[in-house]
Amino acid sequence: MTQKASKLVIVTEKVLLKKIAKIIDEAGATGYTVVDAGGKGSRNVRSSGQPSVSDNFSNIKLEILTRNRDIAVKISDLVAAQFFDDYSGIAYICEAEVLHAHKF
Amino acid sequence: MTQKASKLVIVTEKVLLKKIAKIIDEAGATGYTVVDAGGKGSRNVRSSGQPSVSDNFSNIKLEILTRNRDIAVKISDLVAAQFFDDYSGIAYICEAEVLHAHKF
Amino acid sequence: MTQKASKLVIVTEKVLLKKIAKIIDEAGATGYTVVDAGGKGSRNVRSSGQPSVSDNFSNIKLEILTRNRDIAVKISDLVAAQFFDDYSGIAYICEAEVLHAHKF
Amino acid sequence: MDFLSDFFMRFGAQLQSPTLGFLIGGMIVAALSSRLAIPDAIYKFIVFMLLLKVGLKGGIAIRESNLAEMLLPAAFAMLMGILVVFIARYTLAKLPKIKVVDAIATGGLFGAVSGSTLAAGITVLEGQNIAYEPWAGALYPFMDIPALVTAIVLASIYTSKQRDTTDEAFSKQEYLSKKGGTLVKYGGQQDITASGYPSEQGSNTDERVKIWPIIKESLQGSALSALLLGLALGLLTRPEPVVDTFYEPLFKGLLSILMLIMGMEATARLGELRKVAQWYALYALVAPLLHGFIAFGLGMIAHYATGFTPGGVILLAVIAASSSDISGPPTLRGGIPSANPSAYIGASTAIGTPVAIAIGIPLFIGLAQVLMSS
Amino acid sequence: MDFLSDFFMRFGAQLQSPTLGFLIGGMIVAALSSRLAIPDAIYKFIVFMLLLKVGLKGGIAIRESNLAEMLLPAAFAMLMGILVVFIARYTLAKLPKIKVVDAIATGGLFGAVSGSTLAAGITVLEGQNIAYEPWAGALYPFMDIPALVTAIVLASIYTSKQRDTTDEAFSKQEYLSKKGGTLVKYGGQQDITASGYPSEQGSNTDERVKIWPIIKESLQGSALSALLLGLALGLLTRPEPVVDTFYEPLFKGLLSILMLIMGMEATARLGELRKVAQWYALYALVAPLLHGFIAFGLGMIAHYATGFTPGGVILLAVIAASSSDISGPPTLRGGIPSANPSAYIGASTAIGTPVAIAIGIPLFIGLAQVLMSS
Amino acid sequence: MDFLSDFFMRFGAQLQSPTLGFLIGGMIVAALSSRLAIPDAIYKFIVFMLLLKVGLKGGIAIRESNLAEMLLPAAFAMLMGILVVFIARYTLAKLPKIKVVDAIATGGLFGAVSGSTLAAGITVLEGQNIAYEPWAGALYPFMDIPALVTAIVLASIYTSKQRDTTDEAFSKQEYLSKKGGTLVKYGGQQDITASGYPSEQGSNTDERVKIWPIIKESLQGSALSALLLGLALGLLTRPEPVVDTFYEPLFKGLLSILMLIMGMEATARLGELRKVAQWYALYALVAPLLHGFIAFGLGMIAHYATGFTPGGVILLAVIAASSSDISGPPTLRGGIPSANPSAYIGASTAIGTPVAIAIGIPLFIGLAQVLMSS
Ligand SMILES: Nc1ncnc2c1ncn2[C@@H]1O[C@H](COP(=O)(O)O)[C@@H](O)[C@H]1O
Ligand SMILES: Nc1ncnc2c1ncn2[C@@H]1O[C@H](COP(=O)(O)O)[C@@H](O)[C@H]1O
Ligand SMILES: Nc1ncnc2c1ncn2[C@@H]1O[C@H](COP(=O)(O)O)[C@@H](O)[C@H]1O
Ligand code: NA
Ligand code: NA
Ligand code: NA
Repeated sequence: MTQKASKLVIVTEKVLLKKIAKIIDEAGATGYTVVDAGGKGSRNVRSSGQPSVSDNFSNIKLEILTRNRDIAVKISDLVAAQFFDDYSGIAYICEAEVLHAHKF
Repeated sequence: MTQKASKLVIVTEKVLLKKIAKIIDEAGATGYTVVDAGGKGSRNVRSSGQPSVSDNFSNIKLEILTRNRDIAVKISDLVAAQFFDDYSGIAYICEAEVLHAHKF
Repeated sequence: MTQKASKLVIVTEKVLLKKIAKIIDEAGATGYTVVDAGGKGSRNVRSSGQPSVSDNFSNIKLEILTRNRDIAVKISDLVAAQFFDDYSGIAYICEAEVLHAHKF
Repeated sequence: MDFLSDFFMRFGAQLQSPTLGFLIGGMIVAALSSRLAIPDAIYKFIVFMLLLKVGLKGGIAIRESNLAEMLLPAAFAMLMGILVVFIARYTLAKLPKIKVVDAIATGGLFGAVSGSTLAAGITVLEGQNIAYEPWAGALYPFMDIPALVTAIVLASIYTSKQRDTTDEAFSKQEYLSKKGGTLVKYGGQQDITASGYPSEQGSNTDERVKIWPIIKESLQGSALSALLLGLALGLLTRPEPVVDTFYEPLFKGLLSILMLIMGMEATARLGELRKVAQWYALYALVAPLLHGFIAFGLGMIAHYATGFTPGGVILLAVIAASSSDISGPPTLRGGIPSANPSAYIGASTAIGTPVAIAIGIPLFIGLAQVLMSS
Repeated sequence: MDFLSDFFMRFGAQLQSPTLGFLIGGMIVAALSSRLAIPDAIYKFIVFMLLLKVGLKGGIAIRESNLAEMLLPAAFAMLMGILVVFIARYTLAKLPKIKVVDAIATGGLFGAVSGSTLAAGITVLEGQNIAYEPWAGALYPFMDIPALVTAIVLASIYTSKQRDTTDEAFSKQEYLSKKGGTLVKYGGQQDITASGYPSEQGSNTDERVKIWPIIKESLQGSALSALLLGLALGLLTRPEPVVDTFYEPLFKGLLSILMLIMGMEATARLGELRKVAQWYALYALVAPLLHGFIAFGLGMIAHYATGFTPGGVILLAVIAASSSDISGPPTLRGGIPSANPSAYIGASTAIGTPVAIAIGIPLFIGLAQVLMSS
Repeated sequence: MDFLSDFFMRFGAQLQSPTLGFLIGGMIVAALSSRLAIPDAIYKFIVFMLLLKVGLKGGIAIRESNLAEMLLPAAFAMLMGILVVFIARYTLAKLPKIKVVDAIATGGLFGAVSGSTLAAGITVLEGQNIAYEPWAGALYPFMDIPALVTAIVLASIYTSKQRDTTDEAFSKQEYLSKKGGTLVKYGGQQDITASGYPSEQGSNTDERVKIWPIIKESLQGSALSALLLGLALGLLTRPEPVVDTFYEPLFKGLLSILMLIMGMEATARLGELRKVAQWYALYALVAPLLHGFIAFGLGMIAHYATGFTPGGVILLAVIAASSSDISGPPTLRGGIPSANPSAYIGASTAIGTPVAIAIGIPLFIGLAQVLMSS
């Protein structure tokens, strides 16, 4: 009894966590998972003024499972439109099947 | 020379790590990878009594690659049956192809 | 307007981060994301001499999105050939669709 | 009248102590949603340092003291630990909209001991030059473990009874629903479930609650481990040089930071507490003082019976008033998984601990000075 | 001649202070690409400890001091904070290849205050037994907040003007490109974009810059929160025992470690600075001293007008010379998102802070001794 | 007889030191599978503090001492570092079931120096008021680097010889297996491999071992960096105020926590050690004492030749007895990748370090008191 789902992954700057979480909530996703991440991209500035000597990981990686691909794309579009002009970030989508969830 | 595999992902409370690791082992999976995670779901309680002021990340995300989809589903079912009544958690499956591994 | 991509995932020992980052760059990938990880595999030695009492997470998980599956496989092959005789590690590939990126 | 005015004067003086100041400061800082954060590593280290020091001092003291003196206070501590859980079981659990397991778990947490509250009590006593038995800190496990064990045992008994009742009802329902194909299916969309096989797990297992694993689990927790390690080191080695030059001088300062963290934590958990029945807030307000008073009474018995010092009586009351914030929650999460952590952690951290520190400590000191200063 | 030789002798003596030694040591260690790293948790904790202590001392001092004395220095601090941003706006921003928003953000960061530089200034003063108003540390927010607010407001005004101009140009272009189907499409390969809908976001919003949220954002930052918390605790409670036995004795030592981190950080950020126009390096070299001199002059006015001590004058100059390294960057990243953080963080951390500490502090002390030692 | 009884009495007295107590306490705590954990950030910070302080004291001392005095001890330290590796090469490596590279790497780790053991030695000496050259800590790199370099060079020579031999054998096998399509294919299921192209990497490269990169790698490690930074700061600046009020008073206390961690770590690594040949356990038990005795003998030569103090002789023996636990392992992991880290880390951390601290330090002190107390 599984449920096809789209998994949206957003890697971006840590300072944006709260704002993106709000977008995710408002788009109607049932939840998200976030991990601290480091990385390298086109801008290898990691911003935020954290001392890189002592902490290199100031990206975050957000994963959002949605029943509906459109919601995932919508979240991605909103985040990109609002932040990716000024902040580092990448967004991609994978396919997944949810096996067990409290609410999905 | 690649090998199709199922990747089971379980996001749940950190306190369960040891117990789930045991289930994974017993189910015959060859290994797992675990990262510290935060997140929001249906219960946005993160339990475990850790001071949230100082540490918001008390979820873990486990990834288990299995050659055989059935093993992945079995692990997921066991974990969900044993813990998801009382603990936060979500389990989903993705497809992957293993390129290199010591034992798989 | 999305772009099919291959996502290569490498889980291996933290000491190798710099060397693998170099391989990724040279192979022509546009970036990578890295998170601290723990895990269990065929060798459950986690190397690096870090006190496991105080820190169990001395693996890293690298994710590299490439437009072209061949680049991903090439990176994987180079990393495996150079390090997997002596170091713990696993490499696998998933499919993804990039929605937004600064350079991809 | 004289008694009361004397008491209130002393009580008022306590309110200016830095310990309390940092606690309240932390609450306010968090309430103003400041981004100030003490790293988790520092928090854990401070707790370790404080409990290790309490243990070391206790161990050194026990070397030179008559252990028989400890007997009565230790027995009273155990009694308190157990009593507190039963109080919750027969008051909080009876209130409307309160789940019994949640109430039992809350009782367990309030019966258990908070290292930070204990350290605060010691610091305030020392600031006021009130003598206490240096081994008083060693009463911690005597109250902590019985409380957690009692809570987990009570909850297990309760849930297994419940399950027997449900199982009967359920077997019928199952029969009916089996025709429908899937056991759990709500609405058209909801075709996946969290646990998949509800209640199947516990079906045919005979689960007698094992007490020793719970005790072991408690002893292995980081807080009790640090305290007991300190006790052992104090008892068996000669750590005086390092205690006098390192653990002792840093104690007060580290405590001030811990108070700050506890204050911030209290505000942060308030939100969680709001999601559960308001009775928890009331319980968390009243219980610390009630428990403290009972323990104070028991301590006075020991005072007259075996010469337990007023300082010792105060500390016994303080640990009874305290509710566990570090070691207790994970033990309960594992031991009573069906209890809602928002209920007990919220009640303890957001209200119980601030009340025990800000009201309890000055109250018991004032009381002791009035009643035993003769 | 006598003046100069006297000055250089005193300046030279400063160079041997451990504060400076640790800073330079850190720069060298990082330059040799050592793997030495101070954990992030320790770094954050040290900053917290230092600012809390500056606040506590300030708060205790304010209790006993005539607040009217603070008025003039506080007004000068505010003036400096605003002035520094305008200086950047009309010098740095006019240089070739410099983006205006980047220049404004850099000005904001240099107008804001660095806790580590302030702590270094205090330590050096105390090492030399130079008296200063203990509330001088409390000038921090009076300079810090106006600088950040001014920068964010200036940048907003600038960008919204720019946008109006672009919008007109753009609407034509849009008309043309619409025929092509996709708005943004460069080359055959490049069919995905970062933001997707460029400039759509700000199109029909009337964005008047709100000042209060910026001030709140500043006050809620970890650095200012720690300082203000300390101030409040010093003012309202009696934290002397814990300050004297814990915060005070650890100050100098923790600062030495922070200096090491700042040094390592400076080297690490040098690479980032290299990626932006070299004018930033020049600005970062000159600005701290220029700002310090202006503030020194203002301080001397206060010295003659209201008896502001030479030590106080030095500290005013030091905080003016300092550029924010902890609290400022995230505030600016949020407030002026279009500014390139490499420009301002690189300029401040890699050059500004080392210059302020290594040259600024000894310079202003020497100057004060020569000008006000009478 | 008198000699022996005297020695055993002194040896026994050492066993009560807090240093040892915390070490053994840590071992027991972990053995009881307590969840007590010192955060990694604290562990790293403590190691940094201890080594920086050893360096600072050394640097300050070198300022005032006759460097010529250091020559002989430094030469002996280098000699020991190299010797230890060769001892392992011609004893451990010859034992049955022992891989040669594993044995060489183990020798390298035991030749290298442990900062925690050195700090423990210093603390015990100071606790007993035994004088030592303050620059003795600066002997660390003179033993550490040669040991690691020797091990890596020996291992490289060995593996390249091996490869030549294998290559010949292999080229034939390859010829045969090529017909089968895949080079590596075991059984039906096993169609993917870890490395894919075994041995292809090193095929036609002429790899002469470069020594300078190994030395650089060592010097850049966090432990040596901290020590050398301290040395430089002690030598070139005037850090006495901050050393006397901060680094010195915290030393003993921080060490006690580090001992606890090392003890916990020892227990944790025991499991790893069990997976490798038991000869490693025997080696780890005997080698520290053997190395210590040889170094003690060399130290006595320096004692009679140039007046090296008994305390200095003890420290030389202690660092020889010590085996690296922080900086060595990653250097060896990179330098001898084919060696099994379970073998060398297990041997060093689980047995070598406890033996060096718990038996070595008291042993060498007792010995020095008996032999040089005249
Ligand atoms: N090709 C890629 N594969 C994986 N992660 C990437 C890739 N490109 C960028 N990222 C991640 O996205 C972040 C921001 O990218 P950018 O905006 O290009 O600087 C980087 O720091 C990486 O963590
Ligand atoms: N839709 C979702 N997408 C990604 N992660 C989720 C989602 N729902 C829940 N999670 C994760 O699973 C954890 C537990 O979920 P829950 O049991 O619903 O509270 C959350 O804390 C999240 O980390
Ligand atoms: N089947 C698996 N599923 C997920 N992660 C794995 C698996 N096998 C190995 N790993 C990860 O790869 C690392 C190295 O594996 P190994 O080289 O087999 O020791 C482990 O520490 C795990 O983090
Ligand atoms: Na209690
Ligand atoms: Na400034
Ligand atoms: Na050695």
